Amino acid sequence: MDFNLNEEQEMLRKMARDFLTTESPKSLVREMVEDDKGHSEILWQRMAELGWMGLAFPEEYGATGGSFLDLAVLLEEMGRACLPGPFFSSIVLGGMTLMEAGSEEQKQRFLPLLAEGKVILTLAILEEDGQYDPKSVKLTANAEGSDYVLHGTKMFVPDAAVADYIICVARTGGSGSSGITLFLVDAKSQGLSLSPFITLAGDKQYRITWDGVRVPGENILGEKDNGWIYIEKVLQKAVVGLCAMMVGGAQQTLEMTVDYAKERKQFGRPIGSFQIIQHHCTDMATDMDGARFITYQAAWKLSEGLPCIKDISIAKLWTGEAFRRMTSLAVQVHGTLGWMDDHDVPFYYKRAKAWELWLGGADFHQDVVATEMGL
Amino acid sequence: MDFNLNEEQEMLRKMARDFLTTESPKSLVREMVEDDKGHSEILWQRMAELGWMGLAFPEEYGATGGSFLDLAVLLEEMGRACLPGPFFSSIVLGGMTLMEAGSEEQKQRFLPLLAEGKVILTLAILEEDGQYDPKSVKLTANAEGSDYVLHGTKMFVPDAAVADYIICVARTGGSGSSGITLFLVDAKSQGLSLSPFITLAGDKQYRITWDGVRVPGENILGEKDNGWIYIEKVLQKAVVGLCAMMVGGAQQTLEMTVDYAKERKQFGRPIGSFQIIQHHCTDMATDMDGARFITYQAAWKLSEGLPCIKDISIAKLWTGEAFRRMTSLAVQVHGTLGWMDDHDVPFYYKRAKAWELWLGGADFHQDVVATEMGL
Amino acid sequence: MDFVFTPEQERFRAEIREFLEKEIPPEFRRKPENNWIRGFCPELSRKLGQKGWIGLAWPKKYGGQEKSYMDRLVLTEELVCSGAPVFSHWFGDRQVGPAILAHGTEEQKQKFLTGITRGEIQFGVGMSEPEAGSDLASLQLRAIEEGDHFTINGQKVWTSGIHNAHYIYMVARTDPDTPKHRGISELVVDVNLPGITIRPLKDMTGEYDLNEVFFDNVKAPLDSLIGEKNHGWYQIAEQLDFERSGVERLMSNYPLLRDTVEYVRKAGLNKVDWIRRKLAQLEAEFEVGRLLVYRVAWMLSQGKVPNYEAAMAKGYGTAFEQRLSNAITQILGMYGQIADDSEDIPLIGRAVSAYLYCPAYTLQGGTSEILKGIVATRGLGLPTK
Amino acid sequence: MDFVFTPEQERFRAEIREFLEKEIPPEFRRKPENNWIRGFCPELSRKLGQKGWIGLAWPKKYGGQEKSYMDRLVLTEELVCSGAPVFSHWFGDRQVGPAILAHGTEEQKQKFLTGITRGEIQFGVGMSEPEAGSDLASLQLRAIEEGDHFTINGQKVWTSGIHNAHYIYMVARTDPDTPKHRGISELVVDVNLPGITIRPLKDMTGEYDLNEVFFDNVKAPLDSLIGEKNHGWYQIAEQLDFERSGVERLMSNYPLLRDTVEYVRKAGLNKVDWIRRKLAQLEAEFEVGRLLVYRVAWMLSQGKVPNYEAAMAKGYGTAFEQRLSNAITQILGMYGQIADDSEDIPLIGRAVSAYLYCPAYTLQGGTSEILKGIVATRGLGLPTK
Repeated sequence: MDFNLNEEQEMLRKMARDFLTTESPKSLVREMVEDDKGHSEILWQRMAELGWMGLAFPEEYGATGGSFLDLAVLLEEMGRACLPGPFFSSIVLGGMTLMEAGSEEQKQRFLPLLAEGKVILTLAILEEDGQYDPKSVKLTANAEGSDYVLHGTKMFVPDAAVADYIICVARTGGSGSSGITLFLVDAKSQGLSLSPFITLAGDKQYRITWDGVRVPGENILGEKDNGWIYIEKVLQKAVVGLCAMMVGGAQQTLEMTVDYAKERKQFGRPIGSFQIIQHHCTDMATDMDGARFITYQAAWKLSEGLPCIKDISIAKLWTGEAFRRMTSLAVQVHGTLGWMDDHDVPFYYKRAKAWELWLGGADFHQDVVATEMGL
Repeated sequence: MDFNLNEEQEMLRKMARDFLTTESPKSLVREMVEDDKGHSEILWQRMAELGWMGLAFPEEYGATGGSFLDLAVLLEEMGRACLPGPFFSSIVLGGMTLMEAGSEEQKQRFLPLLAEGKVILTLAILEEDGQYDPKSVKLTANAEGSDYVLHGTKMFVPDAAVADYIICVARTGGSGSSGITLFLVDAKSQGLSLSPFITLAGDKQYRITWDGVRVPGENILGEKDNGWIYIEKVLQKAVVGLCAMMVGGAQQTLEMTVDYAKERKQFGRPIGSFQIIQHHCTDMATDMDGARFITYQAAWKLSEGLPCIKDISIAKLWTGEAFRRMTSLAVQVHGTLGWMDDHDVPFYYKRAKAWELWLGGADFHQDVVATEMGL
Repeated sequence: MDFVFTPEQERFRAEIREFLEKEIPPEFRRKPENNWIRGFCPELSRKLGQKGWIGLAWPKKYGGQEKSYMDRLVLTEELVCSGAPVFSHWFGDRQVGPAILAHGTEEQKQKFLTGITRGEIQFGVGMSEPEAGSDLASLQLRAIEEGDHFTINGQKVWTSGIHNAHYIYMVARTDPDTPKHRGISELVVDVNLPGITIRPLKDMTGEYDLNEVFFDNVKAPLDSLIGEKNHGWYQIAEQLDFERSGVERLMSNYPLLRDTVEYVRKAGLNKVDWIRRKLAQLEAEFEVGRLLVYRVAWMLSQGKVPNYEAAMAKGYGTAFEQRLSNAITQILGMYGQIADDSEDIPLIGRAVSAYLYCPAYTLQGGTSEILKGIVATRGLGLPTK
Repeated sequence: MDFVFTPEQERFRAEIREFLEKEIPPEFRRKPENNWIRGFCPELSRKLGQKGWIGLAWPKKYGGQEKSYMDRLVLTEELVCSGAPVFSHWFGDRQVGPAILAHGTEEQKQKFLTGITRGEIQFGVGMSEPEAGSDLASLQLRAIEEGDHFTINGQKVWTSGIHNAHYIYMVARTDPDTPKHRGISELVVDVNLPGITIRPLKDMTGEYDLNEVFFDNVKAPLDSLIGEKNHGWYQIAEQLDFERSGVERLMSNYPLLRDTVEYVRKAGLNKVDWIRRKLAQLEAEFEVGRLLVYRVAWMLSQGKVPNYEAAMAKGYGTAFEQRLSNAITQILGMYGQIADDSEDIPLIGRAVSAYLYCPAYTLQGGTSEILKGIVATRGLGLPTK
């Protein structure tokens, strides 16, 4: 048992925190919320230069060969900084799918570009019902010669407007989890049109209409009709990655709030000396430590290749609720100041709710946990 | 709109409180917990003399002709006093069933005795699965000549050892809610055997085995095969009556706790001056007022004959949880003192949990509310 | 005991509904949540004034109807639940009018109450200052009597409703030399006086409900004072109870709950067990809150002054509203984080708006922490030290 | 980072399980909850002592094994989860031993630690007094040094484990004239000394775990003192962390959770959605609590002193145990209020026992209110005034 990160991970964390503090300040986050695409190419290239894009891909693809846990450390700092842009979409959702499902040739071709930040990916899973359920995949891909033609709608696709390729989870037959195939689709393909959502947290998500989008058969990722097994694995990593981002956001929320409680005076004393404010802060700290350890446990187990489906769902279940509870208390302790748009607290309040709902809410993960318990 | 009881009800409340304070002190409650049957005949007769047994039955049966709301006021004080004995079983469960289902002749015969406290009734609904669901009624009553013979098991029957008659909900055919018939059974009938449960709150409940119990056909209450409709109505009254008892118990819990918080000193000041103890007490008071009003609303509507199925289930849902939360906080504020057997707090802590589970827990009543909402 | 409205009250309710059905401009119907505080529509206020529906319980000589506070409850419930944009008269009707009625001069009553009941005067409310939030009595803004006027200097913050207002109802320090509770007065000041600067503040919903207000040597006539000078702290307690006790503290998001139930039914989600239970639980909590709110109105109608009861109702109601908006985003899943005002999106983004607005509920008009202390000390008699 | 036990630790766990499988007397297996504090079985303690499994982390010269606190965690987890009746050595192993190890004389260590590790000495713990609960430093029981002994007068209450104990580990006022924190000392006193009267107290479960202890001119030798005289307040903080940090604060009812899952599955209730969700939620909360507890053991194993971390783990764990027992009564419905120890009753009344015991968790060893203050001030650095 060891609750500590190793020395390299601590260095990575420190470097990431320093870099993001100066290069992704809240002013940039705010600007990117307002921005149509929410993507700063300068920042993107600087992160690529630091090797972050390739951190968790194998060295043979021009990457760093770090572990998933290393990536989680980085994601934690990104969550703390509310980093805008497509890192999660491209590297976690897209890159991990490529790693899981791609052929050696596909990996050779795309992973180096991904690691250099020269190609941006995203992953289109959800449809109208918003459920992470293979039965909900209805977008059809019909073979025409050696090509496939895609018809349907994908919802909530993150960062699609800046993606060069969209990995599309399509139905090539059957129903349920069989008959699903993954296609790597050029985002400039004809028949593919994006319409942006206005999101709670200001991140970029799109409805994508696929109106006869033609994709060469060679762009299938992994085994035809058997694509859902890759998605299951990618979702596991994505969930833990998102938990790591929440842990980072939660840590910053806690620190801001405790600092404010120490400084702000009412009734002639710091509000942090009032028993109920102390209890609010303790509740936040308990949520924080719980979220951190349960997330680290899942990330470490994933990194080590240990079975951890239940651990992952517990991490999401707990961390999603904990981060949200913490941000509510953060506003409460800050008072109306913390409700104002120019304060930092709302960044976290909004992300906590969005991330609680992403990649399966409490209902979804409770069900996974129950099933894993044999219920 | 009027949140007040009327003058007679206030007088009834005061009289009941005074009487129960002296006649049903905690020493008696404790004695009755230890007692096999949990019934004090002296107390019973004194209550009968006060007219409490007949409070809510019509005057033509030698009773007082009060409203259901009057009865609720009385039940509230009984809950406050943790009154032992079969009042709820005999008057609410038994008496109300007789009123709903009995023929004029049956009422003429039994209600006066009930009102004088000379006959004690109880009601046997539940079976092995513990569910208030007509499908769960499996105890069979087969016609033999003009008699019926009952076979099966009833569970959790309150105060059966002191009851003169047991109203048994039996299956005479069909399934679900049709084919259910109510029988008024002499508790001394052959083939009927009781086995007591040890209960959380020290009240008396029994498993009753019916091994060929012969009941004359004239002892059927209400229409044959159509007995469940009476039970539905009786359960509505019973639920509200139980809520009233919880309101009384909750009020006493709140008062004890606030008093203790004012008296008990730690760190050189009354613990009630600590912010978190104040918040605990405020949370209790809020639960209290909510429980009181939501219960009164249901009792008043029932009394007035207004439709109130949803109100009743909301009352049980809220009051059950509220009383339980309050008793947990009561122990917490009292400290270990409140956990000790010789303190009064445990009486309420135990009853709150038992009563939360009686007559449908949160799961049951949430479902009723959802259905009433059209869900 | 009686838990229904009278037939007259039910007729009144029907009349209000019919009126609102016709008179609420369509642009306010789409998103009815919080329109009592966000919906600015002086035309509607004037029409309501013509109906006699502002200052309903006030004396007839000031344009009131001398109706009971239970009648007013019926009215406010309908206004809040229908999403009527009544903000331009809300503060006047809810708290400023009662404050003037209790402590104002006859002249002030004639001027302001009549203006309020006509729907012609809008008030901003200026309580908090940067260093005086929960500890309101430490406020520093000064209004110093000098000859025929008060000279006002200082700053208010989180000032609500000021940007369209004619007057600001505020508390100020009129005697800087006495202990903090004893030098405070209530004032009503014309917002167009020279020296007043208003700076709108954007909140996390993206709207500009709140403001900073700066007073730079503002000279307000002496009749700006409401009640007794230096006695404001003791006067405002009641006004705060009015501010806290309304149905809007529980029902700002009632339309969202109602429409979510409808959406769930239509979308066939009503057989999803956890959704059923979550909505049933919210309904139960709502009904309990309704009675806590009704109790306060009933007390007022009996001539009793609510005390801890208003604090309890607000504390309960605002916590409920937060659970409500949180639960509804969860029921909507991925759609619970989409804010598009589009028919393709369930509830057209209203759940997101509600979730972003709701943190303010447990802060404004007394934080939940302050309110719980009020219930404990005023209501339960717990000692302060 | 590493979230599994080493192969050695897993082998150790297996060895413990095998031992306990054989050695736990059958009468303790039926109801394993809380046996660490209710199960009195000196024979088992002596057998565990023979295995070297008491004082596992202590120096070998006192009968310890010099193993790590992570190894001890494995051991205590197995003891608690199996329902082993280990009360007769629990306090010695958990807190009295560490207190003596930290502050005792060599002679005291030889005597007590050796006795503890052999499973031969049982301690009661005497902290609270009638007027000194959360405010422990206001304790009044006096132990006045007079010649070759302390003369002890006063009363302890809620004294745990005393009725079978050989010694009472206690705090007493040794200097009545200095401010309250500065005149307190730690003592270990033979309970058989003349003048000690023990009165068992029945709690709401119907058991007699706690006691009042009266001291009437008890003369205890000077070597009853642990550590420095009048320095006890500063010495006990660490001992309290040991008291608070164990797995028993989270896992006293773990067998009940495990067996409820099994019962639900067998009874076919596993497809009842709300029961599934309730159990899944409890499992998640349990797993989080497990890590909070493990963190403390891991810190100890690293030679770090837990501080707010123990308070946090206890606060979280005990609140969880209350939610757990409450939820399980709800899952059992009407059976959740039946206490019969009968095979006809699901879980043979264990849910009722758990529900009746659980209020004590958030009181004993520091109330949750005190613990939250510790996390806030010691852990987060919030000011005390």
